[in-house]
Amino acid sequence: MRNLTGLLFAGGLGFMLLSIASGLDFGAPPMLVGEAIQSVAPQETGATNIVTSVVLGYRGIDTLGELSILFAAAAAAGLVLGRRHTTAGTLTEGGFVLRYGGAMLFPLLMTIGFYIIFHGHLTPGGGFQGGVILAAAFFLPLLARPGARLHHGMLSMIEGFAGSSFILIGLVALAEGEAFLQPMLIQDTLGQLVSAGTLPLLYLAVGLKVGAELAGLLSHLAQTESEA
Amino acid sequence: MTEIELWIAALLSLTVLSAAVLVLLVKNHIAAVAAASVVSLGLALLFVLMRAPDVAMTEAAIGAGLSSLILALALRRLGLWQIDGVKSRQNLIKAINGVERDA
Amino acid sequence: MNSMVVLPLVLPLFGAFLLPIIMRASVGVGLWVGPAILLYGCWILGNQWISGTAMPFSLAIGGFAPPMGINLYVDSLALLFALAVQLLGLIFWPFKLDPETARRQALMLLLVAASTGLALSGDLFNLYVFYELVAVATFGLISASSTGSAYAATIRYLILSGIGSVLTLLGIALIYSQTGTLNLAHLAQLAPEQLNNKLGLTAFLSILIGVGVKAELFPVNTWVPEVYATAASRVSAFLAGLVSKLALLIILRLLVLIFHQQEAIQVMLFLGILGVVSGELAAWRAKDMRRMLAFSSIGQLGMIFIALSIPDQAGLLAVLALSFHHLLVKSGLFMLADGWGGAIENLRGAAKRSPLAAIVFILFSLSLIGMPPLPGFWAKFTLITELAAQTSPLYLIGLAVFLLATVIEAAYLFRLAALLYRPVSEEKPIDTIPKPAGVSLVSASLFGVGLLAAALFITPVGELLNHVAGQAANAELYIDTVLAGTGGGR
Amino acid sequence: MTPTIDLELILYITALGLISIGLAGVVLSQHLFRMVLALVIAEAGANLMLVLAGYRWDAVAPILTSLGEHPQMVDPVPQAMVLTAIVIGVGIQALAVSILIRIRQRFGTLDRHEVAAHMDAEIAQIAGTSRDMSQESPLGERPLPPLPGTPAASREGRS
Amino acid sequence: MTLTLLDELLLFSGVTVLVALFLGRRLPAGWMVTILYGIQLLSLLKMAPLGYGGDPIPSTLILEVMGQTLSWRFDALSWYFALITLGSALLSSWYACGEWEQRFRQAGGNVWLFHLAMALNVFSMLILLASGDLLSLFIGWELVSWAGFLLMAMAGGVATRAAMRYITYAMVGAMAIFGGIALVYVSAGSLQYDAILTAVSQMGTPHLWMLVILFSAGFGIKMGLMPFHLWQAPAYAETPGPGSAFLGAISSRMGLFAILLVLVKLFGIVNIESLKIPFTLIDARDLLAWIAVFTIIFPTFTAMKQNDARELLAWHGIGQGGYMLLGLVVADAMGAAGGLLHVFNHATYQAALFMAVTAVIHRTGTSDLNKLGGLVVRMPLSFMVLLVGIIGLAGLPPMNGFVSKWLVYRSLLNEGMPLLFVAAVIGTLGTILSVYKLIHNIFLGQLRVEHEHIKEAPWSMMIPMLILAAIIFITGLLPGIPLAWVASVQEAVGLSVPNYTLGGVESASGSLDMIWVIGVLFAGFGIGALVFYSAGKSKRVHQLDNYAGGHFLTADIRYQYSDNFYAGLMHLIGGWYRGSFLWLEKSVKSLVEFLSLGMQGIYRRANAEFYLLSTALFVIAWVVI
Repeated sequence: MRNLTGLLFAGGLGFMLLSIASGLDFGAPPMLVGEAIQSVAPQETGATNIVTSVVLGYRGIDTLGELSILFAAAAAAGLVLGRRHTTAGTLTEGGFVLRYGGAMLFPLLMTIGFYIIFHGHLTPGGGFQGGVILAAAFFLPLLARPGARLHHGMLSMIEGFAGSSFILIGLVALAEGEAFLQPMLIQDTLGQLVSAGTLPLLYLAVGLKVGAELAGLLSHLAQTESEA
Repeated sequence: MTEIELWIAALLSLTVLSAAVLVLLVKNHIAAVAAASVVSLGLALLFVLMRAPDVAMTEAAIGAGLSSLILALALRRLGLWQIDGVKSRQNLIKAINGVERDA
Repeated sequence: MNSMVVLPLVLPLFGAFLLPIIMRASVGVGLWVGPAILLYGCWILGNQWISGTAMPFSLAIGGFAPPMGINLYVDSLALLFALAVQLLGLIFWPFKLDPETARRQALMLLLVAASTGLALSGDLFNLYVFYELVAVATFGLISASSTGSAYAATIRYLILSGIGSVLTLLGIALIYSQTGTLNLAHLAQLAPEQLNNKLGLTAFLSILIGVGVKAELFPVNTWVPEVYATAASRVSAFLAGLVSKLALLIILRLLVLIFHQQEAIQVMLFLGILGVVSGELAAWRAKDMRRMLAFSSIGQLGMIFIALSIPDQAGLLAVLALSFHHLLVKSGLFMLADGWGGAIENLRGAAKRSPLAAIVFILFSLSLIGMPPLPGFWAKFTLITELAAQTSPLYLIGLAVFLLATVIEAAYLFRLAALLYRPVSEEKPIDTIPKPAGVSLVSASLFGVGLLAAALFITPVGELLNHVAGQAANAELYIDTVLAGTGGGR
Repeated sequence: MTPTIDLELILYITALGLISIGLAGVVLSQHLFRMVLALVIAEAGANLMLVLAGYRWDAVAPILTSLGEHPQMVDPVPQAMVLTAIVIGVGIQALAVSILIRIRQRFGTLDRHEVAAHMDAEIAQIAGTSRDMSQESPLGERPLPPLPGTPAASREGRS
Repeated sequence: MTLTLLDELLLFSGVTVLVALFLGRRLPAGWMVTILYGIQLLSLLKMAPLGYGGDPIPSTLILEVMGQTLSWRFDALSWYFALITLGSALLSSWYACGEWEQRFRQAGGNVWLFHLAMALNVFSMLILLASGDLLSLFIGWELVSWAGFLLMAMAGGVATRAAMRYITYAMVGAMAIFGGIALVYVSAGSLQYDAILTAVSQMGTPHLWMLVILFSAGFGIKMGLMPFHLWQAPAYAETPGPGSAFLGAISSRMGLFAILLVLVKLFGIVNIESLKIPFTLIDARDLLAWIAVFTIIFPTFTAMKQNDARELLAWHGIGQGGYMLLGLVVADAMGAAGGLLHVFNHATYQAALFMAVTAVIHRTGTSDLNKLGGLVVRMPLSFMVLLVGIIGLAGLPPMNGFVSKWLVYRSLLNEGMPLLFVAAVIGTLGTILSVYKLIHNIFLGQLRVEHEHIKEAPWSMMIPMLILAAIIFITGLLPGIPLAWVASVQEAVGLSVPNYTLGGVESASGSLDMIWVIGVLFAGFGIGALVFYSAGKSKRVHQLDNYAGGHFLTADIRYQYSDNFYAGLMHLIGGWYRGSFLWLEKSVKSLVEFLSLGMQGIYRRANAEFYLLSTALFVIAWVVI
């Protein structure tokens, strides 16, 4: 009975939405803004990856808001789960492969992460994706050695300074008389690593922050003593 | 999208949708989390087809990877980490007590 | 100086990011960071308010002209709300010292920043982002009271809010695929041709339900009583007083600028009526003061939704009057609930313990039910004259429901007020009667003074609100300001 | 291209189907963890919907590969928004599970009815009000009291 | 800017409130406040030309708020009601400020709050009476409601509960008026009386119907009209003594004032008469008249059942309101005059009766009619006042109640409404029966042992009572004095004016000259006295100096049974009517309770999301498909 209700509900909702959405023109979006951005983005931001120029330039404040959400979620999770850094009893010590593999993977992951972050304005990828990899790099030792503590002070330093430097870069533009978060220092060398002015810096901040945030979250989830 | 891509997309859609239904229907929570990560993975592939490599990367890294990791860690903490469903002996106790309705 | 307006939005974020580090270095310094930032925000916005609200202006973030980039739209309505956010953030500042102070204060700063963003932003998706930030920050603040029921209430809120954000995203996706833009002004230009159809309506309704979660719209407000009953009073006050109004502001902007369909308005009226009925009736039986206030807040928000469904400047004036009145009163009442939150029966004779609190409570109650010289009366008066002026019979039902709800409201509020003055039984020592904490009482009295001041200067206040409403109701002005001209915002 | 016209709808079906399944799951689940999972699915569906909004036929990814020429690109704006939405989603999800952990610790259950009953009871207890009997779940759904001899066993069964 | 007389009056009234607020805890506060009422009364008397057809006096205070103009003014109507208000306030306050106040304080009462509440009541009533437009009327109305609430609730306990009931009813009324005002505002575009007058003439029937229903329900609740009468008696009865005298005298007449102003003056009886109820022969005016008559009958017979003196009086207060409304809606010259005159008369005797009963309570400590008796020998003056009062209440000559009731009856007969006449007479019958119960159970019969040594009420309480008794008699003798004011009121609200003389009314269908009536009456009395004193020898003996059944009487046995008075009659006619209205009230309340429970259930059910989301789905579906 329950499943039937669910089926009816889901089916009804889906069908209704579908009947509306089928009126849309699939594959030929109006793209008013998208078209406009595509034509000027490389010149205005110096990034070949237009998604990056949207994320950090045209919609920079969205990204700032998103970083704040992540920060808020991490802080709230910290608040909920408390600060007790007891070693995890639920996770068992990793085996040989995990331990040594983890140790070996750590520099590799760090390199990949930073590479993805720094090439975010040129190729797919960027701060979020790189940040996740950084988080994985930070978290891996924890998985391998439950006894090892993640350095929380370090982590919160990184997240604090990364987040605030994102804002600071924006504020510098404001102080220069430009608008908040206006891209600066754009070189006329499209396609090069240094072409996009402040964008890679912003992405670095994003990546570090995301990495630190997620690593903190994961360690919170993994570390706190289970009371159940 | 070429026609072949469309067919691939259709196949992926089917996978994603059935995985989504599975998430809700399977009894075992680990299986549910796994199914959820299949949904994410399928979506990531769909995003590639839809010419959204950035999104695909993010979905794969965050949706399929990180999110599943979080859920899995949470499962441990929640005491729902039971690979073979509910153990028969505990099942009996639950039936007697009528208390535990989690699994 | 216009470009400075971005600071009240950004500096709290900045402060929030750095606060844990500063706190780690020096608690003494850290405690002053938040209030200093909020004070600075008040100063900037206050200056902006004084230096001229005659013309709204638009501020492009990143220097990208509006349809492409994101802009802040600063008119007197937005400024007023932004100012209220900073002020209330200051009043409800979580100063309590414990190991979690840094996190709590950081969350509060984030909440303030996000609320400011909701007030100012002129882009649909950006609004969504800030909306989510508000949500996450409030989840943290609610669960900070760390009782089991607070967690359970939070998860209920979180899940409803998640449903809401999915629906909002769906609506945004629908709008974007139809029009290809998300800038409100640009949408307003395109709306008459492209969104005046079923698709637009569906998009609006999804967003309405999504945003309605925080605005305590009827079907999606089941989180309200539990959350307000378990969260700290300051958090409840901020949520009920301000955040709900900001969610309302989004709906207001959408209605004024984009969606003019009759059906959209009718649905809102319908849901508003249901909200009034359910909220006020449920409050009648509430057994503790917090839940009573929570239900009553649902009812009040329902009244505002009814007002919102009157699509002209006068309706907008009623919305603003009711909103700001409710902001003052409900914040103050929740501050009183700080000590009086328990069972209503325990409040017997509480007036003897704390006469000032009882008087403030009665003042708020009188204003809430619309006792004439108080501002609540004028707010209600603007609403009912507008309702009576509408032709559709649904509005008359709304009017009747509104009036009956007021009666019920008076009944339960004054049942409580009478209980406060009931003589205490002999054997019960007077110290055991609950009493609002000193700081809460001071803030509640502050709101009371504000209310009285508004009552005294009702004419200038009314004119001000009318001016604000006029500016907010002017869709052309919005479009012109954002799209033509003053884009750079220097 | 007749088959493609039907097929293009599949993507919409996927997106809206995910949303519907997710919402139905949230609404119908008895278990809080399952509700969170359902929410994740619904959000994924909404993301797909957003990406679909910017897709165009025969276009390339929005990355310039060579200077000068402008090939047709898909819309970059929804992609940027989806990036944001995904990260927001994971943040909320992490917060949700950490709250679930606490609920499980406090109430020993994640069944939504039982949690609601526990919550009601605790609020009433803190407020000092008596609890309405009519608010409790109907008799059939209420858990039976544990047998006298087996508290330890039931504790064991939980973890 | 010079202050007009009205400004002066309101200023004095405001000063009274301030004095009561800030100096009310000092000792002679009661006297100060009383003197201030006196000053207010003098200031009102300076406006006396209003009572004889003078031009309205505006206040210089005009407020522009939110696009509305608020103004205040006094005309004959306001003046007449203000006179009654201030008069009863002065006498009640005077009554209160001597020994009564001390006793009240000793019993744990809050004298400061009492004086403050009285002053607030008077002030808000004056504001209401002075209203110059509908909005200021509503503001005054709300002020009066809440000030009344304060006075009623201050005794605590049962009083608070009664006051809560009152305020709930009052809120219903206020909201009905509020809604009516909104509708008027929409059709007239303004709330000024002139604009409304023009708008009313163009209103459609449904619109007018709605307004009449809303306004008469709203004002009627304050008056205690039939279905809404349950709140009044307990609320007034539980108010501290002089307060109930004041409230009983004037408070619910504010409803009549508003009806006069809005229904009679603005809408016009003619317009109301034009509202036919379909499929019946009656119209809205008849409806109101019948409501008035039922308001006379049922509460009066309820009063008969009461065993508490104050409850009994309070129930009568409701019934008497019915006479006033009846006279007004008959609306010919004599009927309206009777209705209006009855306001004055009722205020005088109701205040006197409440004061006399309070004096008895002051001395004996109880108002239970089953525990009193024979007090005439101990408190003869109070007895006299009560006697005068009940004669007035019953509408018998030579007191003033007779005049107003005679006018109402006469107009009913003149207008050809015999059924209403009969019904009104039944009401009077009930009145006579029940006031006899009052005086019998308190003053006549056997004196109780515990009351053997009580004294007459103190002079501070006696003087106001005697003044009132004198007024009752004098205006009974010379009804032309108040009739002059009444006539100018009638003129002010646009009704025709009867041809009045100092001693009564002259009309073609039958004149009344009270001087002549009373002359005959007293001549009769004189003859009787002559016979009594000349014919028989009489000796004054103690009550118990007697015997019954061969036994001498002793004080510890009750020989006179006043318990459960009229039990047989009540058995005959039954008390169903009261019960049925209580049932109505209870069912409304439990309906609200039930709905409330349901709504809470919606919010607290664990899977409420399901129902609610389905609702949302249906809403979307409804709109889209």
